Amino acid sequence: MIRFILARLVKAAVILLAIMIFNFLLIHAAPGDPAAVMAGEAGATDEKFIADLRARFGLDQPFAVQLWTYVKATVQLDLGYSYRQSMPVIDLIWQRLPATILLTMTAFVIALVLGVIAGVLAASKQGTWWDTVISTLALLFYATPLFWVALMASLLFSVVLGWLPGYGYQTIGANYTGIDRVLDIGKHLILPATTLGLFFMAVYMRMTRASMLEMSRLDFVKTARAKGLSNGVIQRRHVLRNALLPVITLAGLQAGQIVGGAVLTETVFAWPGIGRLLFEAINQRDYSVLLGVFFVSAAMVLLFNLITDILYVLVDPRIRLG
Amino acid sequence: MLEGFKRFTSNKGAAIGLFILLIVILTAVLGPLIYSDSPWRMVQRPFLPPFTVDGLPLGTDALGRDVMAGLVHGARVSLLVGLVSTVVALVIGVPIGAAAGYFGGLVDDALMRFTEFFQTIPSFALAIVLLAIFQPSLFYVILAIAVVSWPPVARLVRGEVLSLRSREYVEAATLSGQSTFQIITRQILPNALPPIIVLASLMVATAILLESSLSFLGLGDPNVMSWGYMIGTARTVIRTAWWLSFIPGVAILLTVLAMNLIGEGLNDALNPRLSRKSR
Amino acid sequence: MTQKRTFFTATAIALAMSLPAFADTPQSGGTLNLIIQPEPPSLMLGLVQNGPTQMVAGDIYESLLRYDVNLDPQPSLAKEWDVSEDGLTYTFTLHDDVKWHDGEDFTSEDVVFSVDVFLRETHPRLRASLVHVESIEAPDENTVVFTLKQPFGPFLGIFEAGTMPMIPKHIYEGTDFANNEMNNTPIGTGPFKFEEWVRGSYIHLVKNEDYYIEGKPYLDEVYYQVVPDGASRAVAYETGQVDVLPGGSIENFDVPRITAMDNTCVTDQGWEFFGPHSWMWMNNHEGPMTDVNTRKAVMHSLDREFALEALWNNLGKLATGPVSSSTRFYDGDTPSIGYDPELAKQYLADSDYDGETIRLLPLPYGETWQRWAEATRQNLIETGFDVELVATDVAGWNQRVGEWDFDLAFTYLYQYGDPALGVSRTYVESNIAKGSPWNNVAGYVNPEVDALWQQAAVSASDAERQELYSQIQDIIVDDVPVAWLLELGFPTIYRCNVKDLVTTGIGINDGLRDAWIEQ
Amino acid sequence: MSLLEIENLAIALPAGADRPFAVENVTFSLHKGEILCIVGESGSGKSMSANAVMGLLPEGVTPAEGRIMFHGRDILHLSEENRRDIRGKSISMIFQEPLSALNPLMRVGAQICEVFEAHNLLTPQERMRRAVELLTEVGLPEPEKAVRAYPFQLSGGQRQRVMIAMALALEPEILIADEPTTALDVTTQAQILSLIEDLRRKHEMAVIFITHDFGVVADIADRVIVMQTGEIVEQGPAEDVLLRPTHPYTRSLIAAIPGMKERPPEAEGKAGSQESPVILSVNGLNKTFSTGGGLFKQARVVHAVNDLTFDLHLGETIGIVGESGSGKSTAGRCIIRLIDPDCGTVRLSDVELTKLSGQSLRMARSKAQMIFQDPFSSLNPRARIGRILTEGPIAHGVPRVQAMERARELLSLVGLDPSAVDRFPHEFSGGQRQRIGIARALALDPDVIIADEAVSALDVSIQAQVLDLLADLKARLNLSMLFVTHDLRVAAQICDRIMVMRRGEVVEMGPTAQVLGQPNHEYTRSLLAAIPGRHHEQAMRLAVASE
Repeated sequence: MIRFILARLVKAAVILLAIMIFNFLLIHAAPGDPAAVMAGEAGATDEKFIADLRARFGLDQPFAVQLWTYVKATVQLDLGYSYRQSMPVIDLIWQRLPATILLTMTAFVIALVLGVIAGVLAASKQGTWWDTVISTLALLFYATPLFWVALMASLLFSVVLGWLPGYGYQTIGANYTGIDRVLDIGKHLILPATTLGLFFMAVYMRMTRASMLEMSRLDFVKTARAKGLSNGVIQRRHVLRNALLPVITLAGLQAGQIVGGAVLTETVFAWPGIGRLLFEAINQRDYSVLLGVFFVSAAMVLLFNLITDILYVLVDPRIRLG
Repeated sequence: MLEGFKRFTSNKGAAIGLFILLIVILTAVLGPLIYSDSPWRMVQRPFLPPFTVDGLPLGTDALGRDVMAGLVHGARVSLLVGLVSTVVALVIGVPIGAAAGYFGGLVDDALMRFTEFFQTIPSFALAIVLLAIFQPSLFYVILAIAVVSWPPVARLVRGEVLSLRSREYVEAATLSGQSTFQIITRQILPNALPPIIVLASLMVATAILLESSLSFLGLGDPNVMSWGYMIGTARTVIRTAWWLSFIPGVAILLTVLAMNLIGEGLNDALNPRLSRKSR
Repeated sequence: MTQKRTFFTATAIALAMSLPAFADTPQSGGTLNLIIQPEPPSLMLGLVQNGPTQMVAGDIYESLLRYDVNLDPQPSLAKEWDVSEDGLTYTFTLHDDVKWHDGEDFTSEDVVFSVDVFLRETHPRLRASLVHVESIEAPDENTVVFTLKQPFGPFLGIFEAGTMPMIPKHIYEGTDFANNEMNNTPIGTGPFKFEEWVRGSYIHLVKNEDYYIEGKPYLDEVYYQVVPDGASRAVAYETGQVDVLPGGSIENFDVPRITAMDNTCVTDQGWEFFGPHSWMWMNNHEGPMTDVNTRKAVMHSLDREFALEALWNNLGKLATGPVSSSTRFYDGDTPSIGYDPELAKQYLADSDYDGETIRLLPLPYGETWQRWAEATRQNLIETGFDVELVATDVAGWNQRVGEWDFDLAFTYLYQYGDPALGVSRTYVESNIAKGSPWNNVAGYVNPEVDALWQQAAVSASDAERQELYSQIQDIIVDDVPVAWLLELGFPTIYRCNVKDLVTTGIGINDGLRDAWIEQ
Repeated sequence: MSLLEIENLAIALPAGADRPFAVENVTFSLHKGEILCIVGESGSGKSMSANAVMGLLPEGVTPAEGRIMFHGRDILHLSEENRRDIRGKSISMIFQEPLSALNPLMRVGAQICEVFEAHNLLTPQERMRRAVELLTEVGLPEPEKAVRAYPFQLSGGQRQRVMIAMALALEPEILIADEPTTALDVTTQAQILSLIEDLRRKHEMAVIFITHDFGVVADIADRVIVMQTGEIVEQGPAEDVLLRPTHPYTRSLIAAIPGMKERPPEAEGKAGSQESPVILSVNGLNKTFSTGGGLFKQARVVHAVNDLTFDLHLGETIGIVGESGSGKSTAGRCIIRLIDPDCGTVRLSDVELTKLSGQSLRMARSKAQMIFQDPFSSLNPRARIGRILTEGPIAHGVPRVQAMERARELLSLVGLDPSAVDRFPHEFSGGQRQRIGIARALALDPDVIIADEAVSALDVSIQAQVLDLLADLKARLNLSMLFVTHDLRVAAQICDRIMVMRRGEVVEMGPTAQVLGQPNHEYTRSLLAAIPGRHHEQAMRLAVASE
């Protein structure tokens, strides 16, 4: 098992390295000179200023040198320095990362828990109006644009009804501490996390339902019935546990999408996470931030995948012992 | 095949989906003939609510442009982007998946690492970066969507090919002296088609969503009226003119829903795994 | 001619203001929440001078002077100043009990260091003005003397915090300015001190208890809230989480709704110094816009009244030419450049435009600009042009404009109160150079006008300068090297119980020294 | 006294099925302690009545008529609660595929304990102790360890033992065994059969044993029910049904059992074809598979084919016989390079196949063709029969028209209508498809045909027909054939020589009569001993012969 995890780690590391090189190549292929942007924002007109900036950021070095420097530094977790923001990139990301992790994790948990519960419910009441309602809702959520539902939710719950704050991470200027702060953040979290989770909830629900129904048809469920086990025990112990295996796989793969979806959610709800940082960085062509955010989000996805693999191992003895 | 079509149309959801899609297609094809004026034309006062002025059933937007005209022209863009990017994704994904599945070994390893690598990068962020690099135009929007959506195709095709490759009729074809290319294209791929068709129909839905998300963020082609663009521009006025975001959102929702329903219907019709169970 | 103006007390300043708020006695205390948009890259005003940086750093750093809404100089760190008759010697007397936020004394040495050493290296816009300076000297602790090589008309207009912030010598001398760690915890002399900056969230400033003007500032704490989304910023104001929406922080479409709220005041003052002036670059280097008739066709195609009304809420004015009406030496009596579709079509017919696609670059600064470009495209299409919008982000825009890779491109620039500072730079031939989007990008060449600019800048007489600038405006408007659009009106929206928020021609960017909250 | 009475049972199929009732008019009784075999071919509805007894009918399938009386109550009309009480406690069941019948995520012990738990019996500790006892009783080695094992860690036979232990847990009165040995190798099957036999005696259980294999019936049945398309055609004591079948269907089934008919004497005589020239010569063929190898893991190496050497003569048929995992199929595929052997040579006529590659291999391989096991996967479902039969010749340069003409001839040759060229595979039955598969193999006029379990997936009556066809073609076309099978009786019927393989090695090779009559090797003897119904074979053969 340790071997298995080690193997996965090595694989993840290789992919990470590839992603580093790929990102670097990709982003440096982009038009737009960061020095020109910075000079522009400073209102500068002269060539010397731009040349100084270029020299200061190493943009005058040969391409290969820049790449090598980047990879070497990234491996040491030095993601460079953002001259646009006068801060090391890793610090910028550290500042934003907790908000994103909070948001995505909450969304993920909401999606997974509610999705699986709804899926189980729909499967166990297959053909009833329960099933119809849940399946229809899932179909709708699955087809709804994330940003649109976020907009509509903030319009309804924040603007019209005034129940929940529609933007930000905490009440501006309130300076809560302790439990108040937790509650305050929680209140701000509800809308973005729910809207972000909605789509994935639909995915997990459909997956769980389908998987449950498929498992119900398998022979071991017949065996369980032949034993005289009650339906509840069969569903829980035999069907659900087996049905969750594909859901876990999918959940791991979807993690990457959740990070992507966070870009939209964070933009609509003004959530100060790395999704928003990414979009800002692209607009400003802040190369080092771009590279850093990409690296970190890819690393997050890999981490998610690793966790999924480990979970899978824990649940499925065939991999643990085989 | 015919049986499959019957199964498909007898599926209530699929029938609804097909109905909605037909409306959208009709709108996309015929609509611009009726609304032949540019959807960018400023025709009336800005922010007219729906149903208040004759000839402008859905009102006007922030610049006094006809929302209905925008909706009609947007249908064309959404469908175009959805279909073309899916086709491009298939063109990338099918050969890669087929080669990986058929040849196995090192080829498989290399191609799958490559695929995995594309799957690991958060796809939406990748699409954003690609557009930032290439500058948004319809061509690059389609390309960016295709580039982020081919990996599932490759994986699916690989899986199918992998299982079909060891089918006995493929072995028979090998023995009968057919070339590798012939075997892949004539024996294997036609049989992998049903799941690919299903995936493709779902991909169209996803591509429409992706396009609208990108346009919403302002990364769409600025010369083309699309639903995502309409929501993106209306977002800032959602407080005063909520219907400007609401209406195109419903259009996207319905179209994507239709595609998903069709995909599910196709899945039930083309992959009748359940019907061969009773014995 | 000797100019001598001396002011001593804050009340005197208040009296000179045209704002109605001073009837009440200022009350101390309270917290003010403002929107900052976008989040500034840094607060070190000596290194970064973009809008957001200046807005926050304007509370932390100060310069020698401030300027009222008529752009007349007011005392700041200098309590009085004197200009010699020949216009070559400028003598400033500093307040004598000013301290840096870390407790060190502020002296004339700091002024010399800031201008001659620090800013000369880091501040390109100031550097352009410093070429006229022969020497900067500090004869004693409270006196600074600037000696010019030749008279420079707009010289007294550069002593503003964004142009010439005072930098603490004891911190920066001999260091690598750009990488000094203290850049993250800026030290100035201003009314507020830097306390905390939670990136992506807010910047927190606190009252400078040792400020040199007794009783000021009035506010205890100031928060600049970072809210990246326009609609969310509006909501933040509506829900009471912020009290002030500085110009440009919400989309223009939201302005009418927000300003209609209770206890909400709005002013478009506080931008006089900057005089934000918008126009479309037309590429005079190559392509269809090299023909003056094509340019005139474009100019008369533009329905700027519609843009002003639908996009800018009637805040601001139609531009009549290169100089903003709030900038000194403005002359409105120039040839008409108004909306006239028929005339536009006529000019187009006379031009050598033959249907090629015009590439129009919107300014990637948000919704309003994007919509404006869309409306403009439609205007031009209706005249008979074929126009394509080129989508860019900020970086792409900078690059394309700097490389002259466009036919038409939106932009707006500040005028800094004087044509010599903020106008001539985009029209003189010597300022044509690839690589920067902020110089004479259009490629306008007119030696006659170049000579006039030269003459006007070094004239010591305002009357003579006015005459020269009027002449310039006349010629340039007739040449239409660019398509002038609007003098932008950026509304500052605030709760009416926030008083004395905007007291100078620089507005909130000049700091919240005088602001107070009526309890 | 009968324990279970099934009266006039009819079970309805969902609308759209090929017939309205899965079974109809089913009436039989089960006596205490007896083994009742229900025998029939696929689709005969033989499992349905048993499933109805357990209340485990597939979705949409419902009892329409009749009753099932057990202890004076009609099971069909019991509440779910009461039925659950019967399941596992009074009546228990084991299934065909023991791997899928066990929950892959639960330990074996826990799955056995569940039976007690389901009926609220014993404490958890006692349950576990009983589980160990039960595993001991069904003969699982190291039962203490086995309770902690997961199903995937056990072999097929062991899993079926676990299933049986589970079924025995509450000493049921009736055990229903639904094709419990079909998925197992012949030696394992024999063990499981004798285990069921033993347990039945020991626990005085009644057993309903569902099977398609008359050999198995002969071995264990007390009474037999024969079913055909949903109806009982014959029932009675085993001996009566087997030796004195009254219904023609029963008779045809018994006659179809391979080995029931004597080999025609002229076939025996042709075993002398050893003198004819060698057409295929295999020398030192080796193939090893390694699985699961990785950066941190030792690869597992399996010798699938170990040093295989033999000659096949013109007109000869060699049977390659072995249990699953013996390497017999791999050997066949290595010979025609569907799998690349590690080393060794294969000489076909005068061509050394092992040295070729690419185009030349493709050309040379037309001389060796294959007939496959699964009639459902051996024909491309999206190709018409015409295309299937002509693709090969066309690839070898035969003009399309000519190839199509040949295809029609071949279809007639294998006993199908030539018009079949325009139809798709799914329009044919399993046996017909297998004939098409044979026609395809013949289309390229091969020197050698390799038949890989060519009749294993077919029902016994179809199997007999296809075997007859093969024998006939062999005689008419003087085919040389390698016949890969797990079934010694099938091999006996068609092969001139037999090669017995175990774990990649040939343990014995010789003329059919010799290998089956006087086997030299211990393993061959154990295989022969395990053939079900062997002891009754002679009697049945005589009965058939006397018809």
